[in-house]
Order: sequence, then C-alpha cells, then structure tokens
Amino acid sequence: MALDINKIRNDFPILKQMVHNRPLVYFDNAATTQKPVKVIESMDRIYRETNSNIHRGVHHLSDLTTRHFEEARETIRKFINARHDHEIIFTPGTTAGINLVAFSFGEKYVRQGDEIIISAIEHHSNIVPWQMLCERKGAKLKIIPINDHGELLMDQYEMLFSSETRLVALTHVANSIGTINPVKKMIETAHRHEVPVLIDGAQAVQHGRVDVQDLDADFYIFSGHKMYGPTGIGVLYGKEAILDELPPYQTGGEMVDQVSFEKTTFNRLPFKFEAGTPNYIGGIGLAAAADYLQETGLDEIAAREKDLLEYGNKRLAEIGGLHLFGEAGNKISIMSFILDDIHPYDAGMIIDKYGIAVRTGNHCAQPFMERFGIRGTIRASLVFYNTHQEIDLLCEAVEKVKQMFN
Amino acid sequence: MALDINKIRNDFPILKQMVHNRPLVYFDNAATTQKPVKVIESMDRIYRETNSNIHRGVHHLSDLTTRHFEEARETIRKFINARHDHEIIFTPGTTAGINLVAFSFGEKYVRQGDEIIISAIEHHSNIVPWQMLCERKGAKLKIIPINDHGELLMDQYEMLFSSETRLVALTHVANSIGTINPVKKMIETAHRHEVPVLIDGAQAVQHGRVDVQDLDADFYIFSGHKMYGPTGIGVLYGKEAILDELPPYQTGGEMVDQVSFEKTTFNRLPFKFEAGTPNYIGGIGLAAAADYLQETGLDEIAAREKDLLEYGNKRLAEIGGLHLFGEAGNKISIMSFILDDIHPYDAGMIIDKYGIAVRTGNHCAQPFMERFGIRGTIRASLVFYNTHQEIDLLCEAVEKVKQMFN
Amino acid sequence: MAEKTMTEIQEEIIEEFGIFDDWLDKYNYLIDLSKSLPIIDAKFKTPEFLIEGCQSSVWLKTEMVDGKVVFTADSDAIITKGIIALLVRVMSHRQPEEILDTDLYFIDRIGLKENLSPTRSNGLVSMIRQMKLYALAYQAKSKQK
Amino acid sequence: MAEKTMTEIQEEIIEEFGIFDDWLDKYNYLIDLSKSLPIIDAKFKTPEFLIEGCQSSVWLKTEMVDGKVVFTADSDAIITKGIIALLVRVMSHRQPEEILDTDLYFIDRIGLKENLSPTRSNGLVSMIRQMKLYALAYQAKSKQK
Ligand SMILES: Cc1ncc(COP(=O)(O)O)c(C=O)c1O
Ligand SMILES: Cc1ncc(COP(=O)(O)O)c(C=O)c1O
Repeated sequence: MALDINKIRNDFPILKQMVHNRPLVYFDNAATTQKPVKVIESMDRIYRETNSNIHRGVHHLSDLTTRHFEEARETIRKFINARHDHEIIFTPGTTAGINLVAFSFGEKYVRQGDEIIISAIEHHSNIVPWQMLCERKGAKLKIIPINDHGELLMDQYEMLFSSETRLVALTHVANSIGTINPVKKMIETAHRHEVPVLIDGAQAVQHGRVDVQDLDADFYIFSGHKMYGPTGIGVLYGKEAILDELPPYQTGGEMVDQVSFEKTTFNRLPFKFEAGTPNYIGGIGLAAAADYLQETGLDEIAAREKDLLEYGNKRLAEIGGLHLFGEAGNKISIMSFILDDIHPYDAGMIIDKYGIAVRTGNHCAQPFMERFGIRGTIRASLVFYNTHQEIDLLCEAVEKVKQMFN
Repeated sequence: MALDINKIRNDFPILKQMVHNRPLVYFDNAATTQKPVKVIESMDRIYRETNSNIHRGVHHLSDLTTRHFEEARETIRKFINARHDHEIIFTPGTTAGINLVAFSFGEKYVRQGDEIIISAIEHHSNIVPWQMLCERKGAKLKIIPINDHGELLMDQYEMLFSSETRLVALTHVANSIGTINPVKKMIETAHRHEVPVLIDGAQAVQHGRVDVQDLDADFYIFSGHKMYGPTGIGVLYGKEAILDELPPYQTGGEMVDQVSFEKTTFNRLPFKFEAGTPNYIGGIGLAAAADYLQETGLDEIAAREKDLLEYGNKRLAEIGGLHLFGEAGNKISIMSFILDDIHPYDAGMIIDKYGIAVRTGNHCAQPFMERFGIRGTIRASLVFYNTHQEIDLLCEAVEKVKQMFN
Repeated sequence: MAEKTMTEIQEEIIEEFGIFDDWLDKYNYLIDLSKSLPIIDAKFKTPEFLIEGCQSSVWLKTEMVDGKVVFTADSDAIITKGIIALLVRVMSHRQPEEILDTDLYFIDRIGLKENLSPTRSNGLVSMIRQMKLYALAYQAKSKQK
Repeated sequence: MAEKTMTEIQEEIIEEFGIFDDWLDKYNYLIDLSKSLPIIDAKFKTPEFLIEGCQSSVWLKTEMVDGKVVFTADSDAIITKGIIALLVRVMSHRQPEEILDTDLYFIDRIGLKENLSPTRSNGLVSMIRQMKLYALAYQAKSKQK
C-alpha cells in the first residue's frame, strides 16, 4: 500500500518551517533525518513525568524508567531481529560503536602483522578507527576497490583475504553516493575465511528491513539521529558469543560488578559495554523512532524512496552539464552530483536561498572523492517524506545556479 | 535573596507527579536531577523548528544549529569560567570524559612503574578507568585515605607523591556522602609536585559556583543529567596546553582534518576530541540548564541547600537507631544513613510506598562502603527544589520502616 | 506434601492476598512470612549458594528428594525473604516437569510484580531463573538414565 | 590609494549594497566583484599561502609596501572570491594599526553575515584572522626597530 504522504508530512513538524521565506525542502537526510512527533513527544513525556536514573533504583520512577529503557532495548532487538536483548548495546552513535569494537576487538584479537579489510567507500568513522588500531598494533589496512559506478569489486574483495585477516569492516550503504553493498554475500565470503564482519549500518536501517541474523553480521552498528531518532544515541549489535569474549571498552558506573582497589569484575552483557549513565531518554526516543518506522512500513518506505530516486535521476539527467556520481544498480535515494565549472560551495549557497537544504563537500569520505578526482559534490539525500515537487524545486534552483555562474 | 520556592517548583513539571497515590518526593538528585521547563522546551523547539546536523553544512538550518551548538559551548565556558571555548569538549557524560582522559593522557604520559593518585571516596567511574590504565601500562594506583567523617587525610595525601606520580584524579564532591573536597588546595599541592589534576565535578557544578581557572584544575569533568540538563551529554574541560598535546581518543567524522588511506591528520580543538556527530541537541539543552542555574543563582542555590541539609540532619538525628554517614564539615545536602538491623533495601521498598524516591545500595562506591564495613546505605540527596515538608515526610516514612521491621 | 498443583497453590495465595486492602497489609504479611521460612543452615551461606543482587543477596540450595526438587532459600533482606517464602511454597517439592511447565503468575496478580522487576536487583529474578535451571538439570539427568 | 579610512570604505560598500532588493542581486554583484579581483599569481597558489576550508579554499598573500599592508587573495569558489574582493578593498593598503583597530562590521550590515559563519568552512573566517595576524606581526616588527 502506498504511503499517505500528506499524513506523513504532518508527522514531522519541522517540514512546515519556512527558510529564506520559502517552504523548507529538506534534502540533507543522510546527515541527519527529521523527527516525527511521536519521537519528540516520547522524550518530552519522560522529562515531564517519569524521569529517573535507571538500574539499581528501588523507587517507583527509577523502576519505571528502567523498564522503559529495557523495553526500548527489546524494541531495537526486534527492529533488527537480533537473537537476544543483551546483544543490543546502546552507544552514543555509530562512531562511538565502531570505536568500541576497534578497541575491544583490537585488544583481544589484533596483533602485529594482522590485517583488516575495509572498502573504498567508507565514511571516515569506519576508516580512521581502523587506521589508529593498525598503528597501535602494527597491523595493516586493506582496501576493497570500487568501479566507476561506485560499486565494490567482488573479485578483488575475495583476493584480499589472507591467513592474517582478522576483521572486515564494511558499510552497508555508502553515505557519499548511496551504493547498497551486497553485505550478505560479502559476509558469507568472509565467514568462509573464518573472518568476522562488522557492518556500518548508519545509512541502512532507515531505508529498509535489516535482519542481522539473516545477514549473519557479527557486528552491526547504527545511529539514532539518522533513523528519525534523537541525537546522542546509537546501537551496537554484536553476536553474544563474540561480545562475551571481548574486554570492556569504557569503564565505570553500572558496568562493573564488584569494585575494590585491588580488583574489579565486570557486569554481564549488555551492561559490560554501557559504562556510566547511558542516554536512557535517547534510547527510549530511539525505540519510538523504530516503532514509527515499523508502523509506517519499511517496505513501503523503501518503495517510496525508490520512486523518488527514479524521478530525481530522471529530472537531474535533463540538466546539461550536471554529472551524477554513483550509479550503482542497487542504491538508496542519494543523488550526488557536480556541475561543470561550478564549485559545489557556490552551488550550495544559491540552492540554500531557495530554502533547499543540500550538503556540499566531501561528506566525510575523502578517499572516495580522491578516487574520482573531485574535491566534493552536491548531495541531495531524500527520504520518504520528500516529494516530486521538491525535486522539481531543486532542479529549478540548479538551473538558476547554472545561469548565475556560467 | 532567598529563592521563591513555589515559583521554582513550578519550573519542574515532574514535581507535580503522583507516585503510589502520593505526591512525589524526589530525593534521588545525586543519581539524576529533574529538568526545568526551559531545558525541556529548548530541545523540543530544536526538534520541531531547526534541527539539522552541524558543521560543514552550507544550508540555513545547519548553519543555525551549528551556531546554537557553538553558543552552547560558550555558555558552558562561562559557566565554569574556562579561558577558551575550545577547552570545552562535549562528551556523552562524566564516565566518557574520564575514560577519554584515561586513554589519551595515559597513551601520552603513563609508563610502566608510574603512579596515579585517586581517593577512597571516588565513584566507580573515577576508579575503574584508572585501574584499567594501570593494568595496560603496568602503572600503580595510590589511594588517599579518609577519616571516619568521610574526609580525605591531607597529610597522607601529600605523602603519596613521588617522582613517578603522573596524575591525581579526584572527585570534587563525593556522591556517596556529599563531602566537598578541598580541591583547590589539593591541586596546589599536586602542582607543587608538577603533577596535573583531573577533577570529577559530577556532583559539584550543580551545587555552587565552579571556576576552573581559580581552581587551576587541569581537567574538570561533569554530566549534563546531574545538573538539570538532558541525558547523553557531558563536558570535559581541559587546559588548552594539555589538550593540545594529547592524542585523540575516538576517531571518525568531523574530528579529522585530512583522511587518506595512507595518513590522517586531525582537526584542531575542540573538534579533535569530538568524534562523530556530537549530541548537539543535548549540548544545547545543557546550555539551557546552565542558563537556568545562573538565572536562579548558584549562591542562592548553595544557601538553600545548606538550609535543607541542616534541617534534614537535625530531623534525622531525632530518629533512634538511625546512623548518618559522612559528617564532613563541608558537604552538599546528601544524607546517607542506615537503620539498626534493617536492610537498606527493605527500608527503600517501604519509603518508596510513601512516594519518596531515595536510593539504596552502594552508590557505585564499593570501596567506600567497605571502608565502613557496610554493604550500602539509604541515600537522600536533596536539591534546592526540595522542601522541609518533604524532609518531614521522609522522617515519617522512616519511623514507619522502624515500626514494621523491628 | 504438595498434593496440590503449583497452579492450585498460586490460586490459594492469590485468595489469601485478596483480603488485603493496601500495600501496608501485604508487606506486613510478607514480613510475617519471612519469619516462617525455614532458616537456611549457616554453613550453606557460602558463595557457592549465593545469588548476588546489587541490593540484597539470596542464597539458594537445591536437592533432589524422591524425584522431587526441594528448594531451601534465604535472603538478607526481609521483604525479599517473604517473597522467597511464597516461591518456595509454590515451587518446592515438585517434579522438574511441573516446575518447568508452570507459568509463575501469582506474584503479578498479588500486586508484588515490582519486586520481580529486574531493575530491583534484589536477586529474586536470578533466583527464579536459577530454580528453573536446576529443574532443567535434574530433568536432563533423569532422562539420561 | 586608500585615502579613505576603513570605516569610510565600509560605509561606501553598505551604501552600494543598499540598492539591492534581494539576495539574487547581491550575489550577482558578488559574482561580478569576483571577476574584478586581481588574480593571484599561480606560483603563489601553494600550500604555503593556502587557507584550507572544508568547503572552499582561500589563498592569501601579504606584503609590506611603504609601511602599509598589501593583501592579494583568491579562492576556488566564486562567492567566496567576491567577498574576498570586498575584504581586500577595505583592508588592503592600510597601516597595521588601522587594520587592528577597525571593527569589520560591513559584512554583517550588507546581509552577508552567513558567509562569515565559522560553520560555512569556506576559509573566510580563517582568512580574516590571518589578515589581522599579519598586521599584528608587521606592527610588532616595526616597533622592534
Ligand atoms: C562523583 C561521580 N562521578 C561520576 C559519575 C558518573 O556519571 P555518569 O553516570 O553521568 O557518567 C557520577 C554519577 O553518579 C558521580 O556521582
Ligand atoms: C556510513 C556512515 N557511517 C558512520 C557515520 C557516522 O555516524 P555518527 O556521526 O552518527 O557517529 C555516518 C554519518 O554520516 C555515515 O553516513
């Protein structure tokens, strides 16, 4: 069933904002998505009615808030179909989650001479933590190359494995150009070499169903703020068997079991990895976002976004001197482009005046930009609350840009 | 000028809640404080009107939100009187901030055989990260002991320094019993030995003026949720000269400057330490909390809380078989007590039925509990929005507990 | 002993608690019950039998007597102990199968659910899990034979 | 050259921009201005003179000529370049003192403040900082003598 777009747009209060005296056209969804009323109100309600620090509290509000937080964990478990609640670790975001694994997995399993495989279309957050780990341990980073469409080269991938390979860290969806990587197949390949796989799902969970068991991902990581939830919260999923083996990352607060100055023992999963007071209100807000996505229907969302991408691609292709990057067969509705002889920044400044929010620059994917010999692109990232009319407005603005700068 | 308590209670919507059919008496403020409308609405407004990811955005909303976030940094700078904005690092909370320093400072300055000084009244979050660091580096933890009142022994402190001492990590205010440590003097002592000092201010900033320059603290760390702000956000203050020298902790996102697969360089302060999308909405909410505290008046707050402590101490002293822990001359309004022959958990369960939220247990300060040979206490932590009448209700509930269990 | 089923005993307890008007009566009754619990021998109050809760501790001892699982338990907190008394009354002297197959719903129905909240850290949730695990172990063992 | 004070030039620019009705006219004018900027010699477009912005880059070259600071600058983005043209018009060929003492308010007044937002990462904020630092350095040097 197609989505009722008017109803949906009503769910997002910010979409009624005016920017430079024009109705906001929000095409910066890959940076962060807007929030439905349901999410905003879920947090507002806690602050007004039940807020209390969680765990170990004997009083009513603490009990209530703890339950809500643990229910949120269960909601997230269902959302990505993890086997156990305690495989869901709340983190401050994707970057924090990747850093956690880079440290804990690195301490346990990565030695001098070992290798870690990442791809050429990773976000900096899935590059630099591995570089740092490699530097600390004397390990080596191997890169899966891409073709001109922005697709990973599968034959090259297979060839990167060696007996030294310890981990593959791979984005599910590329934030710069929207490519959906064939992660299920790639995980299978890695597992054939007995190498576990971390998936950066920051650009994936908001665009379609993700089933971590079906993917057989060893780690799966994402951010709340990119899936219609609040800032300051994210999720690290890890298989119980692996998480159990890893040493803790940050320490202090509820994550410890017994503390003395001589010896400290750690709490069980998931608490072992949740040091300090977690962002429990953020966690509850994130669960509200997951609920919202489920209710709206992830298949319906994917279908609508596919339609937007097709329309957008068609309309942009009509504009002379406009070059789209990333033409993977399988991608989310991100349109990343440049205009002949026009600096993305100049274009962005003018497009902004039309009330249209696009992002310009390297999108935290410098190595990718270098691959194509460009400094940056103009990126319009659309989601299900966007419309054809908004795409038309973007085209109008782009025409204006061309007229002004040529 | 004394505070208008009716007006103040109106600022906190949750204080009107009913718990077990009684008006909520919230005495669990050391775990987390409640939030004034000003804070709740500041975040609500962003989500509804201006939300957009910060930094590097060319569009209007991104620009606006970035400004608000950087203004929040400036607000926090003023709040603790730091010299520079870029000495204010936003973190997910106190625990995260301490872990950051334990890693980055540890990597740079701590070697085999070095020593770190902490105290006997630290929260686990200011114990375990140092234990882990010591374990990683082969360093040693030295503990400042306390007397029976819960005060640190200054002569012993002085004697702990050696040429191996690299850092003192010390709580400003003890969360278990409320002792205010003479941190200014203790920092002076450490500096005389050329040792920098990290202050855990999680229980301090919400109770009175803190001036990091006056204290001359090298690091000062606190949580938003304990100072009337949102969850998932905290602050690490560090002196520019030291922060500049430290390697980054988490990596990825805006905190990098140039990334290639060969080499990555890092952004300047404060971004170097803010990996990934920071909790920018939390940061803005936190600034609203700091504003609220300034407007209410930190001196007025301190005076009111002193009065509550005096009244509470007096009333509790009238109850037979009740023993207060922590009778430091200088303390915040935390009353930590046990009842003869009654388990704190049993007491807590009954007190809860009176709609009173107290915390029972070890308060994440096991070593402290062991020092006094107890498993835990009942802790009532009061702040300026609490009242004498509420203290009377607590005394009533405690009498009931005694009657039931004796 | 234990001629009645676990479900019957649960219903019995629900009826008993039905007469209480408010929490005060219920908790006073729990305190009384705590006194009725056969005290676990001090020699069993060892780490081996300890179920650590952050707030209160629970000791649980299990034996197999004539094909039935017998639980003895204790806690350092009175209210926890009162609830233990109820749990022992329902679950002890049962065949493993019954323990495994029966839903424990009475705690909720008598309005003491909060005491089983995992957040209370009073050891009770772990204790019930432990009781079921013992039953499972005994069952597995008897099937082996 | 530069008989007028920096403040006078700023007022002049504000007046010029006063005739524009909307952003479109302003930006078109900036684009025109960008073309008027004397092009920086390619040999100076080196890392040494580069001020890196995430979005666009700025090159800045400074000389001391007859006791006055002379700025030459360029950018890879046109709008940034247009604003640079204005900044050079106001700030170049000045004594260090004047550069240091004068408040730069015209950008705000002509409604281009957004272009100086640190968040735009277009290098302009760093450029202005750099211009003032150069002036400071020249001043310090001349005092030494
Ligand atoms: C003195 C002290 N330090 C550190 C912490 C940890 O703070 P958070 O849980 O916000 O990370 C607390 C919180 O209870 C505290 O009281
Ligand atoms: C693919 C990908 N990974 C990681 C991140 C980092 O996420 P966060 O900034 O929420 O930590 C992003 C955000 O842009 C992303 O798109």
